[in-house]
Amino acid sequence: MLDYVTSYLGMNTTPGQAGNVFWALIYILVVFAGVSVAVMAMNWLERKALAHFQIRLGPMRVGPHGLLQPIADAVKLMTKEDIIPAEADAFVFWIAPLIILCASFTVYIVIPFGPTHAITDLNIGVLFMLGVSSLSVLGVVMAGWASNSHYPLLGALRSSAQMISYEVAMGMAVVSAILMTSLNKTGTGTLSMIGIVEAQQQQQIWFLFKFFPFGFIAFAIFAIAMVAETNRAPFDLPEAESELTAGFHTEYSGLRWSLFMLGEYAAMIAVSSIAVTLWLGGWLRPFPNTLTGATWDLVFSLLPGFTFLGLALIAFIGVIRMPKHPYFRIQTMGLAGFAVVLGIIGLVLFIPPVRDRIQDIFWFVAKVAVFMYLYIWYRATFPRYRFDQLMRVGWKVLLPVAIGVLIMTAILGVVL
Amino acid sequence: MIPITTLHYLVTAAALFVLGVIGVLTRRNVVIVLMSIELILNAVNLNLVAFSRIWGLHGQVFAIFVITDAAAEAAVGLGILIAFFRNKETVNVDEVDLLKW
Amino acid sequence: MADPTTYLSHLELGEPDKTFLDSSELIINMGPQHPATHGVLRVILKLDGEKVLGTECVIGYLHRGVEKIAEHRTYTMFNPYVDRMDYVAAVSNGLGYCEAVEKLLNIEAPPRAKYIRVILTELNRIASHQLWLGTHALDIGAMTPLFYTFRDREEILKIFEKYCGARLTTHAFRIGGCQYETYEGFEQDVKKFLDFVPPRIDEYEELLTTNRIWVERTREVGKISAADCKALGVTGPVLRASGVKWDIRKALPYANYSEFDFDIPTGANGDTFDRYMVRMQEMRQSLRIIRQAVERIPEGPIMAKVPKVMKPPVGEVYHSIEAPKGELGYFIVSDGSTQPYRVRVRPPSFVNLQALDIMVRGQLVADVIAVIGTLDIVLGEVDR
Amino acid sequence: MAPVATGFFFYFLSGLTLLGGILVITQKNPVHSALALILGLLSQAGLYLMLYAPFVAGVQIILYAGGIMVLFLFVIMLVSIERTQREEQFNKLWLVGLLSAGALGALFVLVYAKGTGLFPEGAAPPAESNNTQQVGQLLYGQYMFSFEIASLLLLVAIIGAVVMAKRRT
Repeated sequence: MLDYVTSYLGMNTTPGQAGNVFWALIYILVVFAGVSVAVMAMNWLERKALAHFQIRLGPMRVGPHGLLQPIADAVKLMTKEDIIPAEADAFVFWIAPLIILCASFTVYIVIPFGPTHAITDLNIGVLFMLGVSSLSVLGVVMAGWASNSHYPLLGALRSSAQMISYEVAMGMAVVSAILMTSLNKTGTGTLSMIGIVEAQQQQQIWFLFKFFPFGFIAFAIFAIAMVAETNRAPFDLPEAESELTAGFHTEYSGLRWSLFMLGEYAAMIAVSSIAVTLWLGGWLRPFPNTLTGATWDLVFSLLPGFTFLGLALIAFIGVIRMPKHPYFRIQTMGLAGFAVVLGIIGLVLFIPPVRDRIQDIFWFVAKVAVFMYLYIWYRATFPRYRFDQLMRVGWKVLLPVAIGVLIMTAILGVVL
Repeated sequence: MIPITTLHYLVTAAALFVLGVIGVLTRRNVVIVLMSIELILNAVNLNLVAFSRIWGLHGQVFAIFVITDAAAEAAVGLGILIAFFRNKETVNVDEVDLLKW
Repeated sequence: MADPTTYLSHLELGEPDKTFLDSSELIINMGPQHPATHGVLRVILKLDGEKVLGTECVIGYLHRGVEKIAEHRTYTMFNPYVDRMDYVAAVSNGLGYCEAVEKLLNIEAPPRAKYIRVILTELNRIASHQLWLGTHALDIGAMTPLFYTFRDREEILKIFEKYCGARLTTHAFRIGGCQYETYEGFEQDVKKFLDFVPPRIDEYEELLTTNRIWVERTREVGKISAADCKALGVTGPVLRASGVKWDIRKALPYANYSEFDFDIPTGANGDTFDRYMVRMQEMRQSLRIIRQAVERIPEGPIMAKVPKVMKPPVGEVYHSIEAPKGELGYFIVSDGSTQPYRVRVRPPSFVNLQALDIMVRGQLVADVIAVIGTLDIVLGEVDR
Repeated sequence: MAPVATGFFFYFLSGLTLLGGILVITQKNPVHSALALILGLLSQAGLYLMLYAPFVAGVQIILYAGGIMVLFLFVIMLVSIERTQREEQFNKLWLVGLLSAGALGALFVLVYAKGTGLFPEGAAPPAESNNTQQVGQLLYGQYMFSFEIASLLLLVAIIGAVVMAKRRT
């Protein structure tokens, strides 16, 4: 068994490419579990960060600093009565959240967390991811239609129109990044997600800074379009609480509703991962070219461990600041235990073999986390667009700019 | 198990084609007729791609053209459908018996 | 409940734009349980796609018969009830009622009481506008201002609580003056608040005034002309945003507003953005008034000589004040007994709500929300 | 990478494709038909992947399932379906239709039975790793003219659809 594991660890390809079904299955399970946990963490983080933006405390009751709140929520949602409206089309109503969920989770097949840390590497990776993530529109449309109610129908029409519109600008921005991958000696680009990151490694530049400012503009267009694509503030008008109560999932409750939420957050993480892969160098650590040498490699490879130790430190400070009241004893102990776990993870990350294999994932996740924070930040800052304004931004601003950037990238690629 | 040959794919495509033809000929709802046409186009695509495994990539290129064509056909067909529905409040093909409106 | 279409049948609705399907008219019940109708307002919308063809407000879900109750209560007993109408601006309601009865009894509150009244009323105006701003911004999708405004409104409510023991339905004033002398440190508290709040108002403006999305969502939305405002009897910030310089504090001064120096902010376009700006400036003007009042507050009695049993002479009186939402008028008919013969309230929210239909016709569903927010209605006052 | 468990996946996916096709033509509710069609299209994309045509598979998912079918669903929602569901679903030609379809099927059977030699097996499958590049080179090289015509066709379709759906005043 151990031999099998170590023999695999020496491999330098993804399990999907190697045709290794067993390891692919393990990867799928790990990614599925990891994303689910990330969604829960994101849920807690969003409520916490948003609360602090808004001079509130956020969840504080369930577990220390509300750390167990997502679990409590999940249990609550699972035990709620499962309501299907009498007039609804039961089958479509039932399948719509599953479609959204499947669409947003299938994207993870091609997302590379590291040079070998991907379930598989399709040579149409980007196309696959765009296509699969566009399937969630179907789920939205069906949820709205199946509810057989006005608000969901309006929400679904809005939502699908919005997602389709922004997909166009998104696709254009992606194409300009793919064009950049072809700027090598052979002149052939790639659609493979791993290939795109390797192209950035070869060209020694993140595509964000390539042909400055064009790479950056394309990235910005993608970053805006992906917020619209995932129906988040300030483009959250399909779910506009004050207008359409909850948009296409107004009639959903309990577990089905939580599936929508799971799908939404998973899609947020997925599109952020795509942005990171295409423009921010994927798993590459910062400054892989300028700060080279064994020393810098060591410094950067130690950072994951230090990050977790830092988190453990924060948790310990939280323990110290806990009220010294008997009521809080269990909470204090729990937080201390959490801090210890974080600390142990941090220490484990210092072990050289673990360190080497884990730091790609660490940098990737760190970059994605920045996007997750941006999502929360947007939500705390911006009012909501109106539908016609949203369409105008999508078609009359983002799309022409994206096409312009694409043409400029092509010209610069030929000239330079 | 018998190895999967091109013929297997062709049989699937043929069955799909026949299903599409049945749909086009027997259904009254225009939307479903249009969907049956999509089935037929897909059967053709499957054939083209299956042959491309033997004869080179030209089949795949043609499949892409067929998909383009399907998109155009769907857009125009559904446009006509909406115009028709607006005037006659029905989506049944056999009520499309006037050459004007 | 009757078919919603019957409500709309008497309205002259615009024809649907027949560029798409004929059958695209959609009738939607917005409310009474809806997150953005500020309580229990029910708006029946007739939509063509997302375009609003017509609206019909259904009110009365919060009707408690306040005016009828007045006929069975003595003048003094009725005083707390008025707080329950516009519960966001309870102090203003109390001021209007007390002054109306004082007019009927032909007595006048002593100067110190008038100063206290002005300070509390203006504080209440700021609180009301803060609550309006928070909920309005939330309707348009900006979550954060809500919490900022509630944080700062808390300071005002603390002053109220220290003064009269209640935070929302204060019952701060009595007929003939005020019941309570100001507490120890009242002036310091108010002065501290005066220094504390201007940067906070700047903070709200920082979040919204220059925010592109906010400006796009509010400019040219829910426009109403000055002529329409006058025709419908719309008052308050809505009227002023349309460019009419009408403020009862200046036009028909009551209490001792004539002694203070302040401006009446007006807008030009009468759109939602102008109403927003007018209210923001009104908060600053209120601060000016409070500052002057706190500096000049005289010593002396706080209660005029009022008979133990109030039996106003036979007659009628109409007295109106500038409440945060517009002209709040009390029409009281006395038959010489201890109870009013009839009390009629002219609630600003109710009158302003009429403008909703004019303001949203031809606009989008999202604008209905913005307009309901910008009208600043309180259903307790609309339904009474 | 060679496909694993080819037999299983072929029968599974083509079974799903045909199931989708059958459901499309038998369902009463057009939305259910559209759902079935989506199922068929997606499993067909899987078949394309097994045929070493990943690019076509991607286009199938993004254009067919993500684009065309959303259009279909939109239109189904816009035209009211309650009435059409209660009506007779099949027209009077169903016997003729079945017969001609049967004849067509018989023709297929005949051709495939006789013409097995037309489909030689064992030809080397095209390299999958640069499938996209090769398709692209064909599209922008040999089939340049057809490609432009296709884009013109799409343009005409856009204009046509808009003109059709817009009410003549």
